[in-house]
Amino acid sequence: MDFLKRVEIVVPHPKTEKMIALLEKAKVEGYTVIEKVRGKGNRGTQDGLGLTDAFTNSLIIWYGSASEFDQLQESIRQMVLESGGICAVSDAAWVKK
Amino acid sequence: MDFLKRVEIVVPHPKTEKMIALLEKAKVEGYTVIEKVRGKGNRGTQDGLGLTDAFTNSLIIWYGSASEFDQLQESIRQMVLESGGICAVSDAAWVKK
Amino acid sequence: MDFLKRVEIVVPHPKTEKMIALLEKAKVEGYTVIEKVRGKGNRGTQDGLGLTDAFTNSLIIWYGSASEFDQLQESIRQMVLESGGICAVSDAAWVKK
Amino acid sequence: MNFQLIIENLLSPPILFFLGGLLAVAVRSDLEIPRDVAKFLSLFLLFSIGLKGGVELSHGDDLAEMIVPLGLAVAFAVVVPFYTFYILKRKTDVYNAGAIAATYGSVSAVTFVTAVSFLQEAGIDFGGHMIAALAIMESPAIIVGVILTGHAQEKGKGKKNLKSVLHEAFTNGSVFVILLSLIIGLVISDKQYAGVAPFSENLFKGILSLFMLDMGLLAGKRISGLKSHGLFFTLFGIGVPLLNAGVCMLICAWAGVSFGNAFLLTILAASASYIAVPAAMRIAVPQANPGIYVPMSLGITFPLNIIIGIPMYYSILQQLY
Amino acid sequence: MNFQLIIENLLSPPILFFLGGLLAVAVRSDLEIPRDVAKFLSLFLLFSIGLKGGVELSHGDDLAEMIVPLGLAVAFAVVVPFYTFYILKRKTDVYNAGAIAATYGSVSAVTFVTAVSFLQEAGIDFGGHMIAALAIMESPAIIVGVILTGHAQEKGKGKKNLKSVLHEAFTNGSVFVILLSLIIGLVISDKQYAGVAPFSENLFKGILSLFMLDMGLLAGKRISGLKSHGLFFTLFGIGVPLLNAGVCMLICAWAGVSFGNAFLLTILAASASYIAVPAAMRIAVPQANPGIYVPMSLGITFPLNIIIGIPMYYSILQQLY
Amino acid sequence: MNFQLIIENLLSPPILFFLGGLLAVAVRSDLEIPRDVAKFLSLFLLFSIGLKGGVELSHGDDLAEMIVPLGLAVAFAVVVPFYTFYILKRKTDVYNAGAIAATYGSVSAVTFVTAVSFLQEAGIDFGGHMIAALAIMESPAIIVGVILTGHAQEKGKGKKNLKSVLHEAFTNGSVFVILLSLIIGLVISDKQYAGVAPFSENLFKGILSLFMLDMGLLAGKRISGLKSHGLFFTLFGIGVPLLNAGVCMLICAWAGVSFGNAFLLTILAASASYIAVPAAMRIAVPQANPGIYVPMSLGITFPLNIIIGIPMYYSILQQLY
Ligand SMILES: Nc1ncnc2c1ncn2[C@@H]1O[C@H](COP(=O)(O)O)[C@@H](O)[C@H]1O
Ligand SMILES: Nc1ncnc2c1ncn2[C@@H]1O[C@H](COP(=O)(O)O)[C@@H](O)[C@H]1O
Ligand SMILES: Nc1ncnc2c1ncn2[C@@H]1O[C@H](COP(=O)(O)O)[C@@H](O)[C@H]1O
Ligand code: NA
Ligand code: NA
Ligand code: NA
Repeated sequence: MDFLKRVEIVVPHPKTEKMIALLEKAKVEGYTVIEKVRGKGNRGTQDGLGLTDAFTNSLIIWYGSASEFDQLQESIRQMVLESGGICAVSDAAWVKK
Repeated sequence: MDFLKRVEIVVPHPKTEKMIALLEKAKVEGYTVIEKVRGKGNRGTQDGLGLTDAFTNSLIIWYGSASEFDQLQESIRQMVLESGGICAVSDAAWVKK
Repeated sequence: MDFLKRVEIVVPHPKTEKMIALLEKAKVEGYTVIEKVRGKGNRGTQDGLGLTDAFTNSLIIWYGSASEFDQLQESIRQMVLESGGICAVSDAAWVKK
Repeated sequence: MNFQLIIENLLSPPILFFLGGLLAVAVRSDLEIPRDVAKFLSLFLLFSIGLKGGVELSHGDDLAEMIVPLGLAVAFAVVVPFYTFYILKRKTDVYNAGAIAATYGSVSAVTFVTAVSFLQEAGIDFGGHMIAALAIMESPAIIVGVILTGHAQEKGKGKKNLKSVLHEAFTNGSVFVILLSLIIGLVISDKQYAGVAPFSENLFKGILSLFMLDMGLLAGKRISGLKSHGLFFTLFGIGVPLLNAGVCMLICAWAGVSFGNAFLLTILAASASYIAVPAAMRIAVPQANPGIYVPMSLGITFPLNIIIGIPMYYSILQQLY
Repeated sequence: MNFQLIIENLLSPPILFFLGGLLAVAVRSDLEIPRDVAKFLSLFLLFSIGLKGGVELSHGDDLAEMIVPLGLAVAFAVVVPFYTFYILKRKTDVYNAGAIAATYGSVSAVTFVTAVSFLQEAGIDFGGHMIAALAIMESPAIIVGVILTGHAQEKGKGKKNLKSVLHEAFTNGSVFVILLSLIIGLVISDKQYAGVAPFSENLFKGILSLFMLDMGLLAGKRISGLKSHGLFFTLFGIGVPLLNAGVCMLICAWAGVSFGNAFLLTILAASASYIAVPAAMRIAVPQANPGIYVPMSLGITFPLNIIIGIPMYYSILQQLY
Repeated sequence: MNFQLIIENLLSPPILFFLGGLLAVAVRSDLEIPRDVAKFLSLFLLFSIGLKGGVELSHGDDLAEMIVPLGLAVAFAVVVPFYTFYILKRKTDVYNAGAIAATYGSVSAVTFVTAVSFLQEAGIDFGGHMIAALAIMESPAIIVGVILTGHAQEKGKGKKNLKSVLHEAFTNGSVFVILLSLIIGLVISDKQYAGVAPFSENLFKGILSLFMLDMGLLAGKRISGLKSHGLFFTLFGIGVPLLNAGVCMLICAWAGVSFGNAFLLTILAASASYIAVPAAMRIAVPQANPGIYVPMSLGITFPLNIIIGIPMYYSILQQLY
């Protein structure tokens, strides 16, 4: 059986489209994006101040099957490595897809 | 013992109040709503462009006990089926309710 | 081995900085904040209406190791108790930190 | 065709900023106008045009003079979705046909205010009741569109659906603001209008220009979405507005509608909705593809009308009158 | 009562747009003004009224003339929460009593600017120091309210709580903007004021109208929340403002405060806070129910004051002066 | 130094509101201007200054007169990041050096518009092409900065990085809006400009004042971030602008640039970017610490220029001319 994974990605706002493109290329069924979240990590504080969105992050939620996740895991890792941010995964189950 | 479930629902923005009403009718103790999130699913891309919120989604988080969840599961499924969107569940534990 | 915990905190908007200060004092590696979310709980509905952010919440996501979490758990509990809101934890794994 | 007029129209700030928005998308600039700001600008335009229309009305549009244009407005709002639906059904499924028909039966307030701005530049009068025509034409097509697709929907839910569409159609925010402002403009005294006019009237052109920059950004982002859906929809987005405009001009000239009113009715007939109808269709007819009907109205018909349509309809009407 | 005046007030754009907002809620329109836009409009009103007040002050309000009104302002801000608290405590718990008392001891800037707009229409002068009165009256009630409930709170935390409330009371955004603008209006030259006036002064009525539309939407959404909490709170929301207004008018007439200033003081005494106090109370007295004190001030007292109160206080004062 | 002029500048609404914003942070007020509103105000300023510049240009700046100032603009934009980079590299790593160099090579539009406002107050003319200079100077430093740090980056990615930086540099939103408005101002007729001017020109001072309140809030929040990074960066943030200004004034006087143009060029040379460059650097040189280069430009150099710099450069130029 194929379990469901909840993948949560945080990337700098200007890298949002790139990360989405990665998911779309892999033909995932769907994803959800929360824009302009604040945060702190190794690259400092993103406080959303100022007149640019460059200092905010985007949070991307992707529910995918364990096998889809296995396939995508490495390229997500690579992109987060390049662009900054984090990615974590947890177990979940569909109530309704 | 009654385990805690983290239920995550994504519905089209214009259906937010309806979904909340469902939760309220079931007398859940609480919920959290993140409005105007973007996303992609079977019904296309909701990119939040334009002058209307119709092309955005709402993300609803509800922490409820396993038994509450069992009771509500089916009606949530039905409403998501009607309105579009997704619902997934994962295990969690209260630090502080 | 040290497992990863996904800690999700919801506090009233005016208490956001205080909660973040708690995390920073504990020298956590990072956190993410989603501001101006709506919700309902024991202290009533936070509907985000009006001209003040006082009636909105902030959602804070913190990924930390199980041991970090054990250390912080109690002080987060205390602060949520004081300020209102909730905190729940679930299991997760890093894809990329 | 009157090229002089096209050039002059092209050189007006709102149109130039619209083109600038298209250009920004073309060169992949990161220029972005926050959604809430765009909503404010749009709210301002409805508020301003509504108030102004109400004041004009209170200065006495002849009731007799109003009947024909308002009747025509209703007629177009109802007939256009019907005839287009039957054309569309030959090329696409019933859901898309209904949604596109509703889109073209309804109107675009921004196209209208651009035309008003053009008329004022030309120094030509029009009746305040034309703003009522704008408000009247926004919703009927939504209902017709949903009814037309409704035949294909399940029995039980069709009715509930229709009821909620009817409600949405008559209470949607932009119709509400424009009607409210119209009525308020009608009842307030001239002295009181003079108090709000430095805001609502004097800033009109400037705010329209800024808003058109946003429209250009939107249209530019949308237009590319149409490519994958074939030539038919593009041709429809050009041909139907021109046809509606043509028919409207002939009827107006024949029925003796005044020049200014005929011009504005024509632009209403030619325009397609890109706010209210898409919003209603996403919920009422989720099976229809917004990737088709939104780009058609926003990426094809809107630029067509404001860039070429406005001066063209104007010069054709000059021939007819 | 002077019905003529009530009708005239009702027919001013700000009031009509407020009613329009109520109507939008009543017909369940999806009309919505983005929160950030509403904050901007409100910021503008504070900025505008503050600057204007400062300029007026700089043109020489008599210091002697200022003492009585400002003293009265402080008195009302302190006394009202006390007396209302003891009324309220008979019907509700100490937390709600404290929060409601604070709400009614404080003031509503929007009610005030609506009254200013009404005065200007009537061509009546008032002192720039009335804007200072507005700023002064915003916060004391918060402190009184918290102290009154504080007796019932735990020892240790009460003090910390009070300190942070004191800080919040004197640094809250709207008080800060109004005082800042007042001081800036006071120190700049007339020529420099002339530079900003096309923004701050000429747009005032228009922006107030748009903002009142939003207030109507808010009040409409809030008013229904009160139903479940019984008649007492509704009667309180009507009776206390009228009582405060009545007492204020008598004192003003007796103390020889000028007509314009008396009118504005009355509206301040009668108004209740719906921004600063609720925000402070949610944090300082979380046990109180915002579902009661917010609808009372926004859904009952605010409409009462701007629709009926303004023309009524005005005509009563005309009798007294 | 001309203290009179400094005082007068200090007493202008935009500067006073800037100081008010600093004060709000100092007293820990919760005053906040929504980000989307601040973006709108900033968009307005670019739109307004661009249009105005275009209209001025169309009224005939002498082409010959434009060459020297525009040449100087390019020279400063390219030379400043180079020389500062070599100073900076002695005290910090290559990444921070590159990012700070880019910051100081680029310009601040708000500093510029504040200077324009000051010039207009003083009744002194300047060429519309100075707005082009502003646009021209925004981006080159970004590219130079990235190239300078690029030597230390991996081979393969350096090129890709540079390409995307180049693209970003020439299509970034604020440059785009200002150039677009400039061109539109250039091509529209005076009559059409008169249509938008009640918005773009009459509201300028008022909106600038409100925007400066936000700048004060931002600068106040940023300035504290610098403490932990030592004296060097603070001194750099004071010294380099003054040095650039001094050199620029001498060259301008020597090259016969007109007084008004020389003044604006000087302020451009002295100013540092706090929007475009930080945004570009966060992505292109993520190793650099925004906690250093943002507070330097926003917390040190920006206040320095608008409070002291503007009247100081003005009075120095008066000596030179
Ligand atoms: N441990 C963490 N938990 C939650 N969010 C994090 C964590 N670490 C980093 N983030 C988020 O990821 C963003 C980028 O991280 P970084 O690239 O490490 O600066 C931060 O601004 C946070 O929003
Ligand atoms: N696999 C998924 N993971 C995360 N979010 C999803 C997923 N599928 C759909 N969604 C969200 O649910 C919304 C509605 O989905 P749909 O009704 O399938 O178009 C989308 O716009 C996304 O925001
Ligand atoms: N069971 C729950 N599930 C999700 N969010 C909740 C839950 N209970 C409370 N919340 C959130 O926490 C906020 C504060 O809760 P409270 O302090 O209990 O009013 C609420 O406004 C909700 O946003
Ligand atoms: Na039409
Ligand atoms: Na009061
Ligand atoms: Na510079």
